[in-house]
Amino acid sequence: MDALKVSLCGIPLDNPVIPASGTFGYGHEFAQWYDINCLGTFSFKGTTLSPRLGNPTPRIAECSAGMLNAVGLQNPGVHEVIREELPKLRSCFHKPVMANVSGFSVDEYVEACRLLAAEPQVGWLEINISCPNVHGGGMSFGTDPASAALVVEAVRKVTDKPLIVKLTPNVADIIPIARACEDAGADGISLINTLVGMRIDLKTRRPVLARQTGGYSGPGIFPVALRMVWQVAGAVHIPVVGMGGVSSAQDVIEMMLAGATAVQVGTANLVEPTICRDIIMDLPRVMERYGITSLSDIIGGAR
Amino acid sequence: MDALKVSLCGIPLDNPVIPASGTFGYGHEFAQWYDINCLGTFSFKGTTLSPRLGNPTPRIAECSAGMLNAVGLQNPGVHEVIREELPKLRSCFHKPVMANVSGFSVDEYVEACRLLAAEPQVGWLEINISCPNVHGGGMSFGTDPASAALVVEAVRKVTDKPLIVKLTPNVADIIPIARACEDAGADGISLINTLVGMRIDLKTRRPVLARQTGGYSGPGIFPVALRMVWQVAGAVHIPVVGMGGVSSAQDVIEMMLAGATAVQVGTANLVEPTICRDIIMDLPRVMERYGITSLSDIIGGAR
Amino acid sequence: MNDVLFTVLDNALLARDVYRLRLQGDTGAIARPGQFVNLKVEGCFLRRPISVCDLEEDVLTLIYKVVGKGTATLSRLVKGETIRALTGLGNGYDCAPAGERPLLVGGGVGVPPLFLLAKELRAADKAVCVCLGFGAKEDAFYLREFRELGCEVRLATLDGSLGHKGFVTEILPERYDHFFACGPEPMLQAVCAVTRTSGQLSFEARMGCGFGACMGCSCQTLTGSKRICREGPVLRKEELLWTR
Amino acid sequence: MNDVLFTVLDNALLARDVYRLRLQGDTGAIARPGQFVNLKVEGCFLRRPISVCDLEEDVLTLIYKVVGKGTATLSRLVKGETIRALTGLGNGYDCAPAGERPLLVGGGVGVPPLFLLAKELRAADKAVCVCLGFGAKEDAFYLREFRELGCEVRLATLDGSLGHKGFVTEILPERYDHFFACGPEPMLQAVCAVTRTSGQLSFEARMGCGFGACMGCSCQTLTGSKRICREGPVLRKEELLWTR
Ligand SMILES: Cc1cc2nc3c(=O)[nH]c(=O)nc-3n(C[C@H](O)[C@H](O)[C@H](O)COP(=O)(O)OP(=O)(O)OC[C@H]3O[C@@H](n4cnc5c(N)ncnc54)[C@H](O)[C@@H]3O)c2cc1C
Ligand SMILES: Cc1cc2nc3c(=O)[nH]c(=O)nc-3n(C[C@H](O)[C@H](O)[C@H](O)COP(=O)(O)OP(=O)(O)OC[C@H]3O[C@@H](n4cnc5c(N)ncnc54)[C@H](O)[C@@H]3O)c2cc1C
Ligand SMILES: Cc1cc2nc3c(=O)[nH]c(=O)nc-3n(C[C@H](O)[C@H](O)[C@H](O)COP(=O)(O)O)c2cc1C
Ligand SMILES: Cc1cc2nc3c(=O)[nH]c(=O)nc-3n(C[C@H](O)[C@H](O)[C@H](O)COP(=O)(O)O)c2cc1C
Ligand code: FES
Ligand code: FES
Repeated sequence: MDALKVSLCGIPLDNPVIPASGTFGYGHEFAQWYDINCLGTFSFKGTTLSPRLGNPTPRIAECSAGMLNAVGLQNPGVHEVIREELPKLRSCFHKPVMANVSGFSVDEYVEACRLLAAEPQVGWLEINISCPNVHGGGMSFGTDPASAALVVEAVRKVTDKPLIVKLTPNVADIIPIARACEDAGADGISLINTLVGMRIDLKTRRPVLARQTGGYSGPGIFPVALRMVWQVAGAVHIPVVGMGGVSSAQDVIEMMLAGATAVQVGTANLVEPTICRDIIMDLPRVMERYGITSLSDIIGGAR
Repeated sequence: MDALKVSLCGIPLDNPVIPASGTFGYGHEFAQWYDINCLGTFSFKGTTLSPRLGNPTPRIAECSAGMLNAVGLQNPGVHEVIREELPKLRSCFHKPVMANVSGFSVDEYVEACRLLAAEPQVGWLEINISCPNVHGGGMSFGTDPASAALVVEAVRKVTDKPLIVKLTPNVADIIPIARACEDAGADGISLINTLVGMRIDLKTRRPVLARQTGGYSGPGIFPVALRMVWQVAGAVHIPVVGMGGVSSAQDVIEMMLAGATAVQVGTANLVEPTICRDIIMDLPRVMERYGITSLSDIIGGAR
Repeated sequence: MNDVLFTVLDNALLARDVYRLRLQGDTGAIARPGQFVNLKVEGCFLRRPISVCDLEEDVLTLIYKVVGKGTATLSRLVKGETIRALTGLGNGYDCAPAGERPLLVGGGVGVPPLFLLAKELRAADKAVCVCLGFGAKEDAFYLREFRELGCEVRLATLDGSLGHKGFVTEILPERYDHFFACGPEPMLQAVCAVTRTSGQLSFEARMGCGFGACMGCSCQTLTGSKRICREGPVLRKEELLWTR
Repeated sequence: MNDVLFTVLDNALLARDVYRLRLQGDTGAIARPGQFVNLKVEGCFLRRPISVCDLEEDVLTLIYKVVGKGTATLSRLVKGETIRALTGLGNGYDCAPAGERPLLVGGGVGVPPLFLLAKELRAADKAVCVCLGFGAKEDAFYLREFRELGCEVRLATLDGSLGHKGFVTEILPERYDHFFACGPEPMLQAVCAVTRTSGQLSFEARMGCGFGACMGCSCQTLTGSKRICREGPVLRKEELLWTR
């Protein structure tokens, strides 16, 4: 299966398929569905320094080609994650994991990253500067090159592990933000996080979500995600991890042709719990159909 | 059918359903499918001062919940529109029409608007400061409050007809742009234009569109559109015309609950040429189901 | 938890807008009454959670009300068609604290999960009292089925067209050891308020996944944050914030 | 132009990946060979344009090759199922300039529209020469059908497994009055280059609507911008930029 292998920031992956943060918990939920060691890696639930209860419910709204979520970064906090979740994870996953970190100040990012980077199983840090659900949260960092750089520089000082910065698509021009992250020392860029969206319930005539707006994910955002992956891959020299609506082996290949070194699958896990395994199993057949002998060869191949 | 009536910038509409610019030609293409006098009005193909051949083909790419276009504002120019298209239109449409105008400089907008505003059948001017397909085109005006205001102020001077400004969703924060337009004298805001998207052909390993990226429209953008309509309707005091992925009577109602005074239907016309008529015919049934007696009562009702 | 392809045995109108769907397939992952399945409905992006109403070897019975697009599509399924479902989701009711005289309180389409529960309690020879509330006579279903299990069945309808006119909380028996409830949230709240014993209540939430992955269905309780799809849908009365 | 609900009569494999679909329904809007229909395929957002291959009263024949998702779905249609189509789209071929000895040149799935054209020309008693090019023997179809119309049929395959080995442009007859071509663009370009007479060529384009509304399919010609779906798909050789 060498045909599927890629390398992400110097760490080899058996395949480029990575469940996306917030849709795969801390892994063990999915170990009940299949052996998650088949994955390239996975990005665990967005973790913050302190525990967070998240937003009021309803937090979920359906869309015709995806969903909205306003989970609001509910997580047990980095200490609990290290104490409870990582040991559980070790028992079902034997590869380096991607630690997804959110924060509401530079210091919070730094402290959470420092703690997680010290964990042996953490292979990459993925810092989410893009979560649109939390007031005064990631939004401000991710929509402005200077603030983005601030976080990256600060986190860079506390770890030598690969640092992947996850960007929000809710910006007019993604390129300066990606470049600022690269210049500030990021080892990779991942994108996209969710688009801000909304639904209204015709019966109650009220927004479906308690928080009114939420993050739109799923197949409906794929064309926007692909475009941004293409733009960023063409603008930086570090690897890009592509995501947004990916739900088939074909989508994975399209993302890689656009320039992604690895591809995350988010929402699709929620609807089809075995989708990542299924995609990995399907990849060789689809590659053959399109005459692809090695995935690492096609990264950015559409340019 | 008073239940469907709304008023848009002082002009009464029999119903709020308006085919969106670029998906309805200059009307007569659709007069072959049904009597287009059932429409509230329609917004004709984006017109520029000089004729434009548009972009190279392929200009169309399919997405799972919509499409990309990179038509590039192909149109015969305002003089030809006035000489050829408007007379043809008069024979099949007997209501005020919405004249959609694009430009690449403030002067161009002004001149095209001046000429079109002088046409008796033109009820509203819809100025598109948002087309993402054209280099140095609308993009720059629509992504920055000051440039947006510049266009609006200038056009405002040459016409008293209602001036609706059509915004691009490809911005980090839509509110300051909408407010700038209102302050500059706009009578209404219409949104959203297309999101920038991309597709790659796995067979050729090349972007599907000759121009690589294009405007994403259709049901996949509905949640983003609804959110922006909600935000803008809450931020300005002028009417909002909502659009983006609308393809059913339910969608029309949801847009109106979010704050839209009227609702445009774009891409759906291309796939179902009679969709606007069908929606108008379906509205009374759907209104009854949700206990709505008059559409004008529910504008912004979700707030 | 299991991902199962079911075949439709039948799908019949039971009451106003309420259908009973019987499915054949692997029910092995379903362990308790009060658990639910998450159905992949053609044309809907998210799955649709529906409670297990009855279980007999490889036949699963669901009862659902048509309230929107997904349930409308469900109602058009015909014999022989297939549908996929994630099964064995949620904690379900715990029969251990039922006592000798358990009380079951159901409202509308909250009634279905109580059926398998009643069946199990009757199999353990408990004296089961079932109090059911519906909007009107046309909405009522499964009265006979509960009676055939040997339960005492009490009825309330809002318009009085069948049984007591009013809320189901007005017809609860004097004595019972523990209660099990499922229904709309205002009903659950009322049940909590009028009952003196311990009890278990089944909740609904808008769900992203239905199996604990997305944190979409979280609910704050006195014993911490619970996922309705995983630590729920059944919560103990004692842990509800309402009881504070 | 018309919006028609068709019923599938049959849908059979004709050659490698190539199917013939016969549909029953109102064909009244179809006026000329070379026009196309735009099919609403389940699960695809945009419609799929397919040329009219044959027409008999209310029976429409289409021939299509499975090249992607939409055509794969089409290939699974079975007798009795329904499919919606916009019919009578495009200008179609103009038979008037055909002369006594028209030449028809088709490549691959460009062959289908030539069939109805040949039929009409034969009905007008023209001496029709049909030159067809395919990849290989397994890809060829409708040879017998063209012969049965009384056409002279010449064949080329790229691998030489049937007829001449090489391009269809290498087997054109010496004499003909006017040509009609349909096939992949490189073939059309070659046909333009080797033919001396006037002719008509049918083009493909990625389409948004198929009926002139979106400007998605525009093509520049010497006589101005043309919409492939409306002023095309058939263009006259004389107006092509290639001939400049
Ligand atoms: C654990 C659990 C068990 C349930 N058991 C039953 C049952 O046995 N019988 C029954 O009739 N109904 C039951 N429901 C409610 C049922 O899930 C909804 O009625 C159904 O999802 C509505 O789908 P729709 O497409 O018809 O409605 P729509 O309103 O079109 O659905 C839109 C979205 O909202 C969600 N949604 C709408 N209403 C509800 C609701 N009440 N609860 C959760 N999500 C909702 C849908 O799942 C979908 O994601 C249960 C819900 C849960 C959470
Ligand atoms: C006027 C016209 C007549 C045609 N007649 C025939 C015919 O008689 N027989 C036949 O086999 N094919 C014909 N085609 C081509 C046919 O439309 C495509 O093969 C088909 O749309 C592919 O759809 P898909 O979903 O299988 O492929 P996909 O590649 O999955 O389609 C993706 C998108 O690209 C479009 N697309 C892909 N290939 C083409 C193409 N070659 N031309 C236009 N759009 C394309 C699709 O319509 C769709 O929007 C015709 C095309 C046109 C424009
Ligand atoms: C329920 C849910 C929770 C999410 N939580 C996080 C998170 O904690 N951190 C993060 O970086 N992204 C989070 N995301 C965003 C996803 O990781 C991903 O970027 C986005 O959903 C787009 O990919 P998709 O369309 O494949 O889901 C979340 C998405 C969903 C649907
Ligand atoms: C093919 C096509 C052409 C378009 N041309 C224009 C245009 O000329 N001017 C304009 O303001 N918007 C144009 N639009 C944008 C639409 O008017 C509309 O804002 C957008 O498509 C979102 O609505 P929808 O999802 O209903 O299509 C075009 C859209 C499409 C699909
Ligand atoms: S619905 Fe996803 S965690 Fe409960
Ligand atoms: S495809 Fe829309 S104009 Fe031709």
